[in-house]
Amino acid sequence: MHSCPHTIGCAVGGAHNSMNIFNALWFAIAEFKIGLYVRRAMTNAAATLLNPAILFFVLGAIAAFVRSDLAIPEAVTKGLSLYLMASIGLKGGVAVATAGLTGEMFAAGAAGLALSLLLPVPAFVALRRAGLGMTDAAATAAHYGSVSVVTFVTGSEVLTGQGLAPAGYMVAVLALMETPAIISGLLLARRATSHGIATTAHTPTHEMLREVFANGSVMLLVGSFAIGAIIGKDKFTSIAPVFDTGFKGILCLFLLDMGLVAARRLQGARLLTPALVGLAIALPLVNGSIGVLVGHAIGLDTGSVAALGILAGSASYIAVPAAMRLALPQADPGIYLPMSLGISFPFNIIFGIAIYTALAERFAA
Amino acid sequence: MHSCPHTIGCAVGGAHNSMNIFNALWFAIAEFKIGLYVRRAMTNAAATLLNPAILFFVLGAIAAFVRSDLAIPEAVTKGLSLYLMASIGLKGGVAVATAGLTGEMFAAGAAGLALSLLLPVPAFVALRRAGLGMTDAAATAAHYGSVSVVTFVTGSEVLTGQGLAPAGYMVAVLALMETPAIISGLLLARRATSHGIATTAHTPTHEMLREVFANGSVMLLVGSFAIGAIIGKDKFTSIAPVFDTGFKGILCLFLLDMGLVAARRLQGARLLTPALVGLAIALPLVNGSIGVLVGHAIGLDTGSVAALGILAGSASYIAVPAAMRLALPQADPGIYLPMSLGISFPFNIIFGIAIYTALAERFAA
Amino acid sequence: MHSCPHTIGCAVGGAHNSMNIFNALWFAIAEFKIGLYVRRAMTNAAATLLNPAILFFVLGAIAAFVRSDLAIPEAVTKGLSLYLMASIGLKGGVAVATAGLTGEMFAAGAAGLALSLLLPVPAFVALRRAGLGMTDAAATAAHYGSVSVVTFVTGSEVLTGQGLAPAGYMVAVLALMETPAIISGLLLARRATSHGIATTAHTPTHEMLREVFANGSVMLLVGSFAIGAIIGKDKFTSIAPVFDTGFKGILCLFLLDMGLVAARRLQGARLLTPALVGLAIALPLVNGSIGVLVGHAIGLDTGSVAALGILAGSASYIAVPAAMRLALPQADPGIYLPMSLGISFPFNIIFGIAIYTALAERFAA
Amino acid sequence: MSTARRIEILVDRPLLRRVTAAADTAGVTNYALLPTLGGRDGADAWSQDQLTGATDRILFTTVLAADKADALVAALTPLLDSHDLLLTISTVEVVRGGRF
Amino acid sequence: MSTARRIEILVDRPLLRRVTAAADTAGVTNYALLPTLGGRDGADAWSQDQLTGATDRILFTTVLAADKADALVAALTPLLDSHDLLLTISTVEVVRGGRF
Amino acid sequence: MSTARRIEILVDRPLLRRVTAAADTAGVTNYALLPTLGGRDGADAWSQDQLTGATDRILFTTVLAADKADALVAALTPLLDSHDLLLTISTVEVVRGGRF
Ligand SMILES: Nc1ncnc2c1ncn2[C@@H]1O[C@H](COP(=O)(O)O)[C@@H](O)[C@H]1O
Ligand SMILES: Nc1ncnc2c1ncn2[C@@H]1O[C@H](COP(=O)(O)O)[C@@H](O)[C@H]1O
Ligand SMILES: Nc1ncnc2c1ncn2[C@@H]1O[C@H](COP(=O)(O)O)[C@@H](O)[C@H]1O
Ligand code: NA
Ligand code: NA
Ligand code: NA
Repeated sequence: MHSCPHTIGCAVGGAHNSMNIFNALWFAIAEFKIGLYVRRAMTNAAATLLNPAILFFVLGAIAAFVRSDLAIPEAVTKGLSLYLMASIGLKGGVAVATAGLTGEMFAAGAAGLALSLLLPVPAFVALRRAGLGMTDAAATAAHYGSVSVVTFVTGSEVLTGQGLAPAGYMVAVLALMETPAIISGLLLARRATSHGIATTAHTPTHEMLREVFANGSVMLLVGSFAIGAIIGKDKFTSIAPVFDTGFKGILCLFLLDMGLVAARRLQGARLLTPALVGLAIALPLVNGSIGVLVGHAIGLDTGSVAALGILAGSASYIAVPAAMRLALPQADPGIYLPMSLGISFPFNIIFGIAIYTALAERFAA
Repeated sequence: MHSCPHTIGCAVGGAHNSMNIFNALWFAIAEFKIGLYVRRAMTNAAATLLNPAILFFVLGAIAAFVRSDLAIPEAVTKGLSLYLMASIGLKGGVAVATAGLTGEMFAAGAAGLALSLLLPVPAFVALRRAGLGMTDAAATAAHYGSVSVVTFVTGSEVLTGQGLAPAGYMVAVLALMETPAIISGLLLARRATSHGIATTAHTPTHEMLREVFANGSVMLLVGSFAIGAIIGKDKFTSIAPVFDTGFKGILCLFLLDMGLVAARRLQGARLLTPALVGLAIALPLVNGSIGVLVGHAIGLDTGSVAALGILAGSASYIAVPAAMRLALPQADPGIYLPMSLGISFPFNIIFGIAIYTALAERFAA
Repeated sequence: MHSCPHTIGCAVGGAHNSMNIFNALWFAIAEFKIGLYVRRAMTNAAATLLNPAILFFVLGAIAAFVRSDLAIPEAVTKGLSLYLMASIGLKGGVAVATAGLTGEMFAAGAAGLALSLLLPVPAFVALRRAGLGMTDAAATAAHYGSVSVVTFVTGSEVLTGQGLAPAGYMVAVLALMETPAIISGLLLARRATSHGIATTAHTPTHEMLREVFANGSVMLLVGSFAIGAIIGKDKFTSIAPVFDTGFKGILCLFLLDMGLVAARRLQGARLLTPALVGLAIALPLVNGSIGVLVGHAIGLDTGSVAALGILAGSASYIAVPAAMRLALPQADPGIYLPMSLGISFPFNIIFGIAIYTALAERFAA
Repeated sequence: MSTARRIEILVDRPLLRRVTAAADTAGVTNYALLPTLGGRDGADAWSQDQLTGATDRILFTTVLAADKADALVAALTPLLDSHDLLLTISTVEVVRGGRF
Repeated sequence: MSTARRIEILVDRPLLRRVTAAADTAGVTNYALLPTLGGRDGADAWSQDQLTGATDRILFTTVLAADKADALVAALTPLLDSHDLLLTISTVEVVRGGRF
Repeated sequence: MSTARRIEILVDRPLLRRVTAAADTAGVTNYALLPTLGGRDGADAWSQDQLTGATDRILFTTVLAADKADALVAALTPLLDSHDLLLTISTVEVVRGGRF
């Protein structure tokens, strides 16, 4: 049973063929050792790895690496992801309806907004240092400012299993953090343009604004959150068998698919340098730690602090890639997708969640 | 929370841009005031609007109106609709197996058949008066004679929630009402043809008969009903977690999609005149009232009376549109789809169900 | 209610139009009478036919035979089949985690492997006698050595309902039996080639090996089995609502689709001779009996004996057809698919499961 | 290499059976059906529509010899007229054209 | 019969709205969108991708008169340049070409 | 504008890997795969078939320069023969054909 982390390690290792894997590992280990929370993170990681959903993720990754023909239809994947968003939206809304509006909630929202807007800036600088051009750096930085819904969902499951359920309003924070990073990314790219280095496509501004505000996943998260808040705990019971009881099982099937998707994305990657691989691990660690610090500073409960760390540490693969394809077509998806989806996403699922949680617990202690 | 009706009102209003919305509203309000059951209908409507499934419908409509890219894959939509049909079929059959065959059941079946065959006739006359050509009027009239499975399903949920669960055999009535209206519509169009005004396509009769009798949704409804009747209550328990416990949650996801579909159908509408918009509200109200009267006259229980009203008031968007596309290609889907799916369907979901129920309760009192 | 077997009989009969249906029936009846277990098989078959999942299978077949337009999207079908595999894999693994490793388990695995490798040989001889060419006979024989996941799943449900739940490790046996028959089929075809009669396509060996070992369904079955074994009974409870409670209902929807698929496959069949139709029934009966004998000989419990009979008697329609299309393109899918999917599969679902179970019980007595 | 005709028709799903029946009549036994996501047709937007089936369209496509192509066009003409469908023909080179 | 142009563009899903907007500008009111399963584009593999939407591509296809074809190409040129898209034109015969 | 070749092959899903491998061999790095819903091929009806995967077919399509087209045809010939596939070639005009 303890061979599982090893298995995924080998599998992932098998992928960045010609890349310097030691470099990547070095980054990971170096970061891993920082702080006193290593042991707790290890325990958390072991517990995480015995979570059936995570094991399905690992199974999907293995299947992709042995080039199995296992495949889940895109329509089913999309359907499952919509279900997950509706479900966490509803549950968050019901929780807020029960707890009422609190000052914490607005503080967390403001913090999330600020993180999404600002985190791309240091990421941009680091990515430039790692050798990316202006446009690629800006597009990739936007991914790291935004968030991954599935990382949050998986993190919530893990936290709840440890008695650290994050507050219901964290779903609203998730929705708030989805898109501001897109604006930051575009501003960074435009600043670059004005220096004559890159050109952004002439995407009409109203197109971009719709992309940002009427984004499907934001609408579904916010809408379900509102519905949950309207109907409250009592009326939720009638739909709870689907949206609550079934949640963990469905998450297993979805993470099986995400394992396939993430590993295949990594296999196709030809443009990743060791430095970029390192950053795809370092950025989550740094951003996640910042998220935990901020959450602690504004006085959230331990579960919510960990959740804010998970959000800050996660990288978007839904709202941002499509927006970048539209507005920054010169940015190469062969860079930002393997980094966010192929490396940072699995890193967060397998290690990151445990690390940010351990850090949050340490601050709480 | 009371802003919800307003929200959808604005959203729907936002759609028929250049159409005279006041005209439409006038129709609605005038009809709404008829009778003494207004207050009860209002209370019912408020209760309906706090139903999570209806709220998801509203969310879908809002997303479509702000031109969000929220989209549910067609394959998932279709899968969910098959699930809903199998589920109500099974539950109806199980109920009949428990209650046994009754005279009411046959009376309700005969009434449903007659309504489906005859309701297209006055609808045809009204649609002609509203300025439609022979073929368009016949095709549209057929939609209003037939029924909407989702309106029935939603209505059953709402009725059950109010302790007015319709009888199990109403599912069979639903299946019976799906297709006779197609025959009426074609006869109306052929009568027109013999006057030299329109030409129906030379669709082989056996093609049309299969369309009518081997229609997929009819087969699934009747087949599941038969299976439910065969297995009975005891054997149903083993599959109840999927077909019963999960029903309300799945309905939420399906109505989210129907909100998107209905609102997008309305957005694309360019051919609707104010008179047609008015009829898309008036026909459900008139047909629904007729359904309630007939159900009361043949002595059904209150829940079943309301259900027959809902069936008569609903307009098809499954069996009929495809049949019309085949047999009356000159009829413009740009008229009958926005009317049935874009206006009558949401009207029935949000107001109609509550109105027919209030009417049925008034008769019962 | 007793008209159901009749109904499907007529429906299936309606399909092989010009084929000699009496011939086929003769085979079935002759085999059916052999042994003393007829009465028990009849009782079992009646019980089977009142199973809602089987009734949905019959409904699907009827819909296909009346040429209804009822259709389930391919993506949904695929999604449901992945769910079923993950679910039986998990449940098998959990059962093994509870029961521990036993000698029986390895005996059953070895028996399954041997059956999958060897059963194609007599099948090949019989198919040659029935007039098939070398390549077609080899490809078809491979199908009968391999197994049908859905037949196993349905059989497990039926057995469990009769208090004869097969051992958890039978899922691993199922996975083991999926692909060895492919190798036997190719060897049989190659032997034919060396006699100058058929030519196999120059499929690279590593392609074939991946087809065999990294086959998607094998990976998912084995992977879920491993996950079930790792997490054990306690952690399974959190995902049991999806993977256990929901199983029977989902199986109904899937078998509805399989009824459509099987019947449509039979309708399209133009190459089946009466002898091939007879073999499509005789091969399951003979192989299933061999499976029961072997299971009894190695000392498995009654449920597992029946399950091994079901596995041996079933014919693949997942792993093998795709492999044959790749490696033996001269083999005609118009022969092996109607035989395995159109005849043997429904025969096993409706009669075979009951027969192998009765035989297993007789041996146990 | 040899040349052949490629014929394409964008057909409403409810009419598909009639198009394939016309292919049968014309002795055309090779064709492929491609799905569509949607599009526009004059004033109407249409879309993949598995729910109502009414506005779903399918691209019927076939590669065939010139004489068969003429037979197919002849068999389809009534349907093209009554249901207002568009049929396009182009010439393609075919590798392994022995079958034509 | 008459001849017409057939234009095809393989377009990233996020750009689809801009292509159909260009069609509107050019007065092109008939087109069909076909789904893709994936493919390769130089070094990058792309695939049907309903999840992120970023690497999904759609085949925009239209059959139209020669002058409309020129107008469409003109309306699309900025997008072809900025987003590096490929546009192909071929000539097809059209049955029931009265509309062209 | 310039001209290019458009090649299409309707390929059984189990063979797809071998077709894309042939494209690799021929140095063809741009192609798109389109799904099909089904069709007929002589006596056999085939259909979208995600379940067994055996009768599913995919339309491999590419737009490329004439010399690359010849290389691709050469690389595919063994497969066309052993698995009885049909390959069509047509000539198209390309806008932004700088890359050819
Ligand atoms: N390259 C192609 N492009 C479009 N359709 C094709 C192509 N190849 C085959 N088809 C279609 O698929 C049918 C069956 O193909 P085949 O079995 O290979 O002859 C052909 O008759 C065509 O209609
Ligand atoms: N055979 C065809 N091949 C490709 N596209 C087609 C074909 N027929 C129609 N279309 C597309 O579908 C649009 C609408 O077709 P229609 O409404 O029949 O004019 C046409 O403008 C084309 O873009
Ligand atoms: N108009 C088109 N029709 C068919 N296939 C196309 C078309 N445009 C692009 N493709 C295919 O998609 C591949 C990648 O396109 P691109 O990346 O734009 O060069 C091309 O090599 C073609 O195979
Ligand atoms: Na982030
Ligand atoms: Na009606
Ligand atoms: Na077997």
